[in-house]
Amino acid sequence: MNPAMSFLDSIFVNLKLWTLNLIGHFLPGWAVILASIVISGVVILCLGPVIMMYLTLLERKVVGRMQNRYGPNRVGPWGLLQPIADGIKMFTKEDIVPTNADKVIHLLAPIVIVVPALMVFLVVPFGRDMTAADLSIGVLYFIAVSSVTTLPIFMGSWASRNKYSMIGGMRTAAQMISYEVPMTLAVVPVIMMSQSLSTASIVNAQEGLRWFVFTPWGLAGFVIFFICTVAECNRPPFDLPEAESELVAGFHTEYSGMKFALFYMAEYMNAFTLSAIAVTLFLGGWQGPFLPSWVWFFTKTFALIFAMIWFRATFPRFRVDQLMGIAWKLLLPLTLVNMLVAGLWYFIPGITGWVGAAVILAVSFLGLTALNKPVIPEKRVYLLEN
Amino acid sequence: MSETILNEPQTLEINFGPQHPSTHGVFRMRAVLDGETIRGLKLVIGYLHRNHEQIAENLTYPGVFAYTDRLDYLNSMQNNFGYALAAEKLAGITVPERAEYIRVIMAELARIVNHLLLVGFLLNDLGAFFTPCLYAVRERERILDIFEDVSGSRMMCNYFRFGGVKNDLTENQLGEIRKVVSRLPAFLDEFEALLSKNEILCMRCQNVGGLPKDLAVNAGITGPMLRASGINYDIRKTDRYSIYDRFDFKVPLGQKGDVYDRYYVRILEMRESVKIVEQAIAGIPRGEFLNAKTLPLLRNPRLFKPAAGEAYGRIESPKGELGYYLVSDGTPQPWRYHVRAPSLINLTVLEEMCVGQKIADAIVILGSIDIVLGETDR
Amino acid sequence: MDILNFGIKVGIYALMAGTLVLAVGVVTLRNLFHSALCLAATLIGTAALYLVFHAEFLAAVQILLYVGAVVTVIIFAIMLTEHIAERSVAQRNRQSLPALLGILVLIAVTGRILLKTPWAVNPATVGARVTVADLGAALMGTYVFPFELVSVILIAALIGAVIVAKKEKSS
Amino acid sequence: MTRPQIAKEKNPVFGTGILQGMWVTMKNFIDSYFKKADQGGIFTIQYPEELCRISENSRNFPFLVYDAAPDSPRCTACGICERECPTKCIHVEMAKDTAGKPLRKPAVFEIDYGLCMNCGMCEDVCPFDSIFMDRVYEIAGRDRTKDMLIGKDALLKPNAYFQKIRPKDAADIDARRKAAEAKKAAAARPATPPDAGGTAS
Repeated sequence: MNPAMSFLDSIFVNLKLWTLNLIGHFLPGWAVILASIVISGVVILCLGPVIMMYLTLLERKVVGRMQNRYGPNRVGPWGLLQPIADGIKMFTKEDIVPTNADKVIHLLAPIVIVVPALMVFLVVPFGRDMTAADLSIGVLYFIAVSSVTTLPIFMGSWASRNKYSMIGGMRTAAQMISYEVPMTLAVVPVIMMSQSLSTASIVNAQEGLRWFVFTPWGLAGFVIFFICTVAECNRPPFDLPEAESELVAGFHTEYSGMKFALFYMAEYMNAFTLSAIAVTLFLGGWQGPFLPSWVWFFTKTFALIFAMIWFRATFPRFRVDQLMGIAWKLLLPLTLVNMLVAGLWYFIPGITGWVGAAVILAVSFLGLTALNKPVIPEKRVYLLEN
Repeated sequence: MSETILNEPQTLEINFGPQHPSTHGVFRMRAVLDGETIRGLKLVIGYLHRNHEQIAENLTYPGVFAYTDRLDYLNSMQNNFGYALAAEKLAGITVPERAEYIRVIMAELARIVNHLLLVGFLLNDLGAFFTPCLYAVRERERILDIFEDVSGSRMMCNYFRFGGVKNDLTENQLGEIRKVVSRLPAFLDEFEALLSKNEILCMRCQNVGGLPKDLAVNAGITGPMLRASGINYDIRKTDRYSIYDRFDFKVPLGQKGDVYDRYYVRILEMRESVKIVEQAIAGIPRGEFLNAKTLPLLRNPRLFKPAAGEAYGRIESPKGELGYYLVSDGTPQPWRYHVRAPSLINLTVLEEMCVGQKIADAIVILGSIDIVLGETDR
Repeated sequence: MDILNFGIKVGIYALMAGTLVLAVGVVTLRNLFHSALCLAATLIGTAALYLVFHAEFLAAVQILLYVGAVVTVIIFAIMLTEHIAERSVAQRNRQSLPALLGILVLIAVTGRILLKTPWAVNPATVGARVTVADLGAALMGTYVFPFELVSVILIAALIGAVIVAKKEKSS
Repeated sequence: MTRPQIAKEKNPVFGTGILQGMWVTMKNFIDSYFKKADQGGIFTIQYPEELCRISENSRNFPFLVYDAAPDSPRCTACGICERECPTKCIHVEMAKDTAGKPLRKPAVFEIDYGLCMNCGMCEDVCPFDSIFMDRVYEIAGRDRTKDMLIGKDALLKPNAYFQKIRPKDAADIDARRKAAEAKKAAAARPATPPDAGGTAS
């Protein structure tokens, strides 16, 4: 790696070190440690909302293009100021609280929901040495924190005293609990192979182009994990908790103004962090040739986010029983098979293990879809009469 | 919906509408749920009642045309057609050859517009984020441009007149129609690639909201909904009104009568409509576009006084049998004017189709019936 | 460094106090839903305490299982039970006084035991951390029998749940 | 039985339909950058900068035509349009001179655009080729009763305007009117003295 590259590669790390050194000249040691935490924290706290703002713009633009229209292009060049205009609009909207609502919890829910969304940023390795906190239990931490997201959704749906919200809340709980199981199990082969729970060392285990996604179990695991992440952050085709056509807006039906914006912020930040985790676990994180590490990381993450937006532009929504069926009857058995396949791949090196693993996965996928009778589209015949 | 269901401890009554994103207007459903499953469902209609029939009885016969546009506002050409047929039958007016061809072209274009929108919004009800809908609107836009070019208005066409149509079609316009229609098969192929085999759509639509044959017949269901249930009944074929007997087209029939069949029958009907329009453009004769004898009557509507009597004119509108019943007492105003609205009658089986399904299905089933509240409530 | 250490200590005590207050809330709040939320917060506070004491794995598992699963199920039950969340539930009955006495005795006894016991410290383990790898090795090595036993019990529970669900459907 | 039929086969592998659908949206995404509107590109119109093509037949709200000057319109205040208007949105009052004699031109001619439903009935029934359907649509107002009630002065537009928006119809009508006038003049010349013709219009 040439010097210019390595300078670019570690530009943010060096920037932070330089700032800390500067502070070290004036302040005692404990303040430097504190400053180190504060700098990382502030960067993450700013990164989250900014990413969310521009994700909304990106989403609207991409969906617009897929639907043969422009998307927002009025505020600023290419509509770049649109998120700011939206933000101002959200701030100035009237804040409506239903009469019978549980006022305190109604207020707390949108605030609480942002917390786990922001907390996941802590373990995301944005680049070489760019993890805010390289916890030894990184992956487990991420799974644990994202499982908390259910609670604020419950709070919001219950406190609104609205039947649509209630049904939306129920759906969320069922969906999140169900999809957490295959999601966790899909990560297991990665942990088995990298022999660590720390996100940084998982990325290090995928040195060069040995990304896990290039192995049969990695590909299967990635697809399952990605489907589960889409379900976890309630994005189409799994957006049942806020299914517009049935439940108006699901659990945030009764929210307006900034509270509503906070729900959206959490949703988009979740979309970002979950994509980032998927990149870390399967797509080699910041690993990649030629470009600086953080460029690779953001490219891959935005590619996954683009895929999420693409799903949104293409698919109708599942029904609630089908959603559960897919999690329990299709994804869960596949992850179990995938764990065994990963072991096989590990103990039989070379082409034999590779092909064997791929064949087992393909056969089990075909078998499972064939066994899941209600999932398969039927053959239909249409008569053309005179 | 019996009250006993309401009193069961596990049920939850929920109100869809009148303000709800997917009730297609101001329509209300009271659904009783057990978990997510629908146990009972009751329609509450009439929020958009505009006194259509009474207004018409206070107007002259030609003056009613503008109001028929507003019945099924996505589909005004067909509404005009039905009313024109009824009034012509009542007054014994003949229609010139060329006008008949123009009428058929416009009616079939309107059918395509209607089915395109239906499929688009059905997919919105299924939860697709406007993509199929906007593709449909993209093609509909070209047809609406033709409507504007020909009649003066995109949606409220008010194009038909007793004994013909308002304006003639120029060669240019015919060429334009040919161009638009020739695009449609390719577009429908793209549309189908996006939808017809999509597993999610199939899962959501197949075996959902099935309508058995006997129930469909007994409830007076007509249109694509009836044909999706497998009954070959198309008024274009049975009545052969206007000049439909001259065109070669088929009536697609479904077998199960579920939402998927209703969706797919409509796709096939659009393909048949394209064929009809192509044949009509090829065969359109020269001649007058309006019966010259009725022109003075239209210039002075009070002279239009059909002899006392009654007439019923019906057409195969995209939604079903659209019938107009007129009673004249010899004055310039209809003594009785009644519309047999397919949207309303097809809606009556909603509860039978929904009970036992999930909430999400109820929305989709409602979407697949294809109602327009302007016509349902009148 | 003193100020930092002091700050950390204050933080830990504040965390403990907060957790305790929330725990009291669980039993005293009259609204069941609020109680359940307090329970969740208490469990998260406990997890934070584990984190402070470098038991990261335990903290993550605490949140994952208790907050993510158990409390969710509790709230699910509350929301499914008709109107129970809107009613305030009586907090006292005739047994409350004897129960209080019993608890006071229990606290006294455990406190005495805690204070009297000489807590032996093995110098080898000071500063050592139990990693996830160690835990895994222990579970799959030394304690493999109880581990498998637990999984068998869980499978039995799972099958039982399926059967219960099925029966309700057919009736 | 060999009745014509169309069969929708099952997908060979679960998921192919999903991938096919994703390909369609991706194709449209790419096309939106490289193709023109009628070949699958972006089809929306950027409204204030671009305007929709308006065809000659297009109609929305009625206006009145005058030939020479606004105070001598074609309208004779006969009230047929008022009577035949389905929504009764037209209000006409005939002008009277100081003696109270009707003048065959409107003193008040109001159309409530808020009520009008653009049917074109008034245009159909007008015997004096006076009222026609306009195509101006940027007429939003803040007050439904005041801004939407259009008076005579705003309604009156010169024949040149009509010729501009609907050249074909205007040409027909002008020819017809000219022919009728010529005929009338030819009929009138031998019978009445030349000064009698002026008061009629």
